[in-house]
Amino acid sequence: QSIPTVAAAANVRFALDKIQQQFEQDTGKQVRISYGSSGQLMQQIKHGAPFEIFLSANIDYAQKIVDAKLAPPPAKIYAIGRLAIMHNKHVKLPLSNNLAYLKQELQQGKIQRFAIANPDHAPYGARAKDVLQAIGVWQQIQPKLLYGENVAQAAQFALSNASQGGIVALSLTKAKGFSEKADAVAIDAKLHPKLTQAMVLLNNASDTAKAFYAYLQSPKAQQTLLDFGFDLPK
Amino acid sequence: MVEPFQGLVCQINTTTPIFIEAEFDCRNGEITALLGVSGAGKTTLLKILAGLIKPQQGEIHLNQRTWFNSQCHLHLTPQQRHIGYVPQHFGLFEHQTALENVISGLNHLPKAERHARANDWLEMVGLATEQHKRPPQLSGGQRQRIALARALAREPDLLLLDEPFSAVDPQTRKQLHLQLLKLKSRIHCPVIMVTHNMREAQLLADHLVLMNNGRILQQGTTDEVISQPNSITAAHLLGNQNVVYAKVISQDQSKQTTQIQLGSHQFCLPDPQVRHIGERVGCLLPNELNVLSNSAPIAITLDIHCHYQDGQYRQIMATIVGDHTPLTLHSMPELLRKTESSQAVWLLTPTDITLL
Amino acid sequence: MVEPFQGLVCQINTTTPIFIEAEFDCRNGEITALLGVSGAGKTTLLKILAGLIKPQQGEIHLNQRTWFNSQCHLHLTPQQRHIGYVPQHFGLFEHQTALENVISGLNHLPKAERHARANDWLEMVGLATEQHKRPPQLSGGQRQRIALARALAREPDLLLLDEPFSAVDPQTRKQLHLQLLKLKSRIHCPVIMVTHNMREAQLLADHLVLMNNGRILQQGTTDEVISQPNSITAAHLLGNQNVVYAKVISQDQSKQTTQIQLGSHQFCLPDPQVRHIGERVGCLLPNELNVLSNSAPIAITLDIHCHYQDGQYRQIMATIVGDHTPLTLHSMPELLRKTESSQAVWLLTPTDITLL
Amino acid sequence: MDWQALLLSIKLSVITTLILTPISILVARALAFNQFRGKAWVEALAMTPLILPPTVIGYYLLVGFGQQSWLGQTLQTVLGTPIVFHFSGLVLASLLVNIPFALQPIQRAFEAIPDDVRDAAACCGLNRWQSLWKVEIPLVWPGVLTAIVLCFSHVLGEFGVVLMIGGNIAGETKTLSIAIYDKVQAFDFDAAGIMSLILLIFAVCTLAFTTHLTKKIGVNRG
Amino acid sequence: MDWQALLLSIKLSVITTLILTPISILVARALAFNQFRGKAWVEALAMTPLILPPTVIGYYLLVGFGQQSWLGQTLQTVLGTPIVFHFSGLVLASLLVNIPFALQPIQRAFEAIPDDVRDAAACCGLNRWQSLWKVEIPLVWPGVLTAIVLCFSHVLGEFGVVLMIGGNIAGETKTLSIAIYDKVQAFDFDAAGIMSLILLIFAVCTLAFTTHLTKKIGVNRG
Ligand SMILES: Nc1ncnc2c1ncn2[C@@H]1O[C@H](COP(=O)(O)OP(=O)(O)OP(=O)(O)O)[C@@H](O)[C@H]1O
Ligand SMILES: Nc1ncnc2c1ncn2[C@@H]1O[C@H](COP(=O)(O)OP(=O)(O)OP(=O)(O)O)[C@@H](O)[C@H]1O
Ligand code: MOO
Ligand SMILES: [Mg+2]
Ligand SMILES: [Mg+2]
Repeated sequence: QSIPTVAAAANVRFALDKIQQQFEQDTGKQVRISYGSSGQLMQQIKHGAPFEIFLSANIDYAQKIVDAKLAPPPAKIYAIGRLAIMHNKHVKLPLSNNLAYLKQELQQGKIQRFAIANPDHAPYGARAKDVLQAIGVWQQIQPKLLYGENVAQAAQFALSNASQGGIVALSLTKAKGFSEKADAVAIDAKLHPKLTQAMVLLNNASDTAKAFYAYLQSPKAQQTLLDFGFDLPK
Repeated sequence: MVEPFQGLVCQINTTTPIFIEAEFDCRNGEITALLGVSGAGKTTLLKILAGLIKPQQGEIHLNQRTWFNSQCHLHLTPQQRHIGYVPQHFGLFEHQTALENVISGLNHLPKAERHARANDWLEMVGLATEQHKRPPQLSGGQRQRIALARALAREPDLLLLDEPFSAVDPQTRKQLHLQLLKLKSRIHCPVIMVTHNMREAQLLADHLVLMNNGRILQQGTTDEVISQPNSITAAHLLGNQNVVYAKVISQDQSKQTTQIQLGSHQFCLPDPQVRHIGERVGCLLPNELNVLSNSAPIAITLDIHCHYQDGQYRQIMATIVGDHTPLTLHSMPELLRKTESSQAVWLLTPTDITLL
Repeated sequence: MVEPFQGLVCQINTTTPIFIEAEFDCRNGEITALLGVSGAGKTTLLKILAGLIKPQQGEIHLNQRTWFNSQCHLHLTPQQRHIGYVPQHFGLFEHQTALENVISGLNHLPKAERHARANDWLEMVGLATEQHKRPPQLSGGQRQRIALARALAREPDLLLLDEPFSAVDPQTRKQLHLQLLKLKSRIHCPVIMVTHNMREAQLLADHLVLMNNGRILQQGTTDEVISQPNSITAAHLLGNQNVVYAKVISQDQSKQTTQIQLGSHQFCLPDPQVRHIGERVGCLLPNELNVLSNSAPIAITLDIHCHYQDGQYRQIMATIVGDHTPLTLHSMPELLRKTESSQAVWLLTPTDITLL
Repeated sequence: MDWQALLLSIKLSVITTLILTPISILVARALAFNQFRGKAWVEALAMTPLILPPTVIGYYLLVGFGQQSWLGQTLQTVLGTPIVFHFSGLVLASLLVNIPFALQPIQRAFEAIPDDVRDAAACCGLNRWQSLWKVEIPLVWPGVLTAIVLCFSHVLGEFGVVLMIGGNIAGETKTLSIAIYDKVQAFDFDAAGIMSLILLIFAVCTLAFTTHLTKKIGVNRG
Repeated sequence: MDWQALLLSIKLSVITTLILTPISILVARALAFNQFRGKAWVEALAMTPLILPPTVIGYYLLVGFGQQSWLGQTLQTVLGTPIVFHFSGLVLASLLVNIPFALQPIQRAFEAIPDDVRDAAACCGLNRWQSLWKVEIPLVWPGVLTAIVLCFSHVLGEFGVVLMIGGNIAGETKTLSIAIYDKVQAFDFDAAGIMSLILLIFAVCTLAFTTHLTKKIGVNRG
């Protein structure tokens, strides 16, 4: 019996790692997880990547898999994502949940590099772009933007003090190795459209995959998601 | 009943990979030396005989068996021809010992016999004690002898030697010459040997074939060719000869004589060929400064540039007054003492000089 | 007043890059030939003289000027020595024309004069018409001459020639020999010339230096060294000599004679040296088969393996009965006719044979 | 340290090398001993992976062997698994990318065999296969060894193509090189550091070994 | 077609080649003409980037030149900008990665100069610089040309390292190779296809040219 592979958006990385651990403890079954940007993963699935569960960072990409008849409907919403603004502890700039300082710092030329995920194929990147547009700095900040391949790489870029921070998934900032090095503040959810994160169980899913899919909807898993800063769907 | 010809008959004609046109034969047990400047096509001709290169036209037969015939599209591979070949650079298998190298050539024997046969031949070329060394550990002369042993051990129908003594010092070369001379009586196949060395050819070969630009320039028994080169190129190929250029002054068709200018000298020579006035012709001059008689009708004044003792004789480098081609001559030492000035008079009869 | 020594004085001793120990001198205008087997260290010695390699100990002086002195830590660079050097493989600059190559050596002249000087020397070596060709378009002999012209045009204080006629055909070689002989009177510097060719050394050199394993084996005037090699190695180096090994049977210290066994012959020879019984000694034999007199006390029976006409003389390859070292001998043709059987008797006097 | 990734990388290296070496020997021999029209182009093509960006190679593999392509679908039916995002895809990619590393040293070695040796082999009566086994392969062996070492270490470090057609599946397509990238993204610089160090040491040793080998061969031949 | 990325890639290639070529000439000459202890190790080290995974190189650059490192901070003070996520970082990475491509052909070319030629130059009275300019450089020129072509095209295709330390900034660190990757990730296969085709054609032509050049030199020398 081979171990099923889960394709997951990079933003759920640390939360899902923990859920995977719990799942293995509780059931004795194993899964393995590949992280990437939702767009990249969706495209890999379309090209035949042997994933059995797909956790997207939005609902569109999950729906596209369903539309392509690669997974049975419906796309199941498993969490509502939140963004955070963050920077390395050495960057001595204030953070706020409405990004009030960012605009100011930009004007003062204190921002040279600012990381977000690639908005072309990472939903967190797209939402970060929405935020920057909402506060009216998109034009100004665009030349300074570092595009992470996915939101985790964006976080890694933002973590480097070669940049003055970035907008990443709130869940990533809750990771252990992260909080020691960086400061982060959750961004007001009103600044961007809702990050409705949906998942699908692909056609070829094995029993273990189905079990993990179910486990993801268990209270224990949901608690972990909450711990990592996600909101749960109503 | 006439015995059928036993030996190699070759008559080929090709333009790829280079132009080669050759017609000659070689009896079993005889050695034919192939002479020519670098690039004359000697190696190519040998490879054609070996079957390594396929010529375009012609025939090759050995002991009445056809090896190649362009009209019947017959072309035996080297493997089918059963030859012994010592390539120009030996072609030893460097990862094998001397013994293994020789054994490699003995595919045609039953496995059990190969070892003994190889051993015999290594002994024959004086390398029994070196049989477990690999080529890189052996000297040039020793390598050469392994290649020779490998070719001979096959007891081939045709032996091809490409400058087989080129890479060895004079002492070893002498030794190898002696060995080949001794083997000559034991080898019952034709031997074709490429060489650049006139002395070697004289020593070993029964026949000479002179090649130039892929063509056979002259062929015949060794003595014949050496004493009568038929062209300037042939004379040059034969190396030690003194060839100088002269200018035709006039010709007397009835007497069959030609008046030539050689340096600042003019004289008349017997000459059956028709020449143009003013034409440059090659003169083959002798190698000896022979001034015993006073009766010789031609007197050539030489500038002597240097002379040194070589065994019993005195070796001289000289030029004809009015010409700058260097001549090498030898003479008895007492003769030169008389002419220790930097000039000497060389007395010749018209028959001493050959016009080419 | 004594003239100070004008020329090269070299006394060096080194173990890197290889072992070299040499002490010799060469007067201005004289040619010293360096002979030795491949790997003897000839090129290395030349490079030391050129300043390309720094030896560990010793001194080099030219015309009383010090070029190298290990004690004063003095070592002039090649640039400072002002030499002419023709490397073993010419060392031409392939991207430059013949003329530019020669001009490259004329850094010491004002720019305006270089072109004319280079032209002169190209003419001198007979390459005026080829001056705009690059080395790859020229024949071996022509390249050789460019290298020679480049070295000579510098009007150097020391001329170093490393096998300068190695890569050319015999005809061109003769021509170059003649040219160097002619130039000899115009060159006012010492010339050190490496060669493998005995004839070349005899022809051109005033002195010979024989090298082996980095050491000088023997030196002296050309005739001296050739007529009296002081060891077997030296005799071998001198090439054409007939050296065979004999065994010491007994020695008479009072008469200074040694009884030796040569092949299956035994005889007594004058010999001042002390020998051990049973010791192998080299015997230097003459090159002539000279059987005119019957009075000679030593008669050696020869196996004659082959003989051929070489000019006026007959060239013979033979071995002494009971020995297998090949000897090359020449004789008058009429002598050999008498002994056309495969054996001949060689009559010698004890002074004809030198023990080494 | 991600042992699974290391094992996978080694497995990929071994398989690639095992497949590529014998093929390269035959192809290199053909290229070394035959002259034909357009040979320079064939050789250039064989060298292309050396300077072609991995993303371009990845792109073409994705398009050529992805499920949307005819070839990919055929192969999937035949093999039962898709090629891309699968171990077999990595093998295919590694084979492709390493052609120059395998072919070059072996071809140079074949070219270094003197004509005389091959002629002598033929004239000794050895047929083509005997000549190949008994004479040529022993002589080109150092070149083959260099090819093996280069291929092996290069596969171990392959990144761009694997990233594009691998899918980062642990135990299947997550090679050591990808694992390092992944660890960096997970802010686990220590783990990435250890893996990098291992690969660095391996690379330097490999090269010191091959350089040494090449020198030794040079000396032997010289 | 992403013209900005193409231009950036070309700019990176040109700058890398311009810096690397003269340095390589001097270093290659030193390596070719001098024997010293540990030379095999130096040569192996110089070859390392050829087989070292780009992620490892990327990792070390990230750690070594990131602002947390002493070196990175010093460089930032000197240059005024950080090295990572900056064009200068790509230049640095390209220089590092391309050392073997620049060094190898030039070193081989220097090694091919016969001793006799250099000796003759010294004995003709040419000093070290005259010898370098008038004799050696003209002779190694084909090697230098090969190095330039290889470097240039290899920089054009560099991917892994740029992905890790570039940050994908349009016009600054988003090279053609990254752009292709990006386009593939964003399902824009057509754009990726065009860019890939351009690089493919460029690579094949480059190699045909250098192969041809190498052959010609081989023939001239042979
Ligand atoms: N396969 C080939 N294709 C084209 N040209 C060739 C080939 N083989 C040899 N040649 C050329 O043909 C000419 C004759 O070559 P060959 O080797 O027969 O000369 P050779 O007489 O043996 O000379 P040498 O005395 O130098 O060995 C040379 O100019 C050589 O370059
Ligand atoms: N730089 C060096 N380091 C170590 N060994 C060297 C060096 N140069 C030459 N040798 C070795 O020293 C020996 C003598 O070399 P050299 O070139 O002086 O010989 P040679 O007498 O000129 O021989 P040839 O007649 O073949 O030219 C050879 O064995 C050679 O391999
Ligand atoms: O799909 Mo992501 O989590 O925005 O990279
Ligand atoms: Mg030949
Ligand atoms: Mg030498």
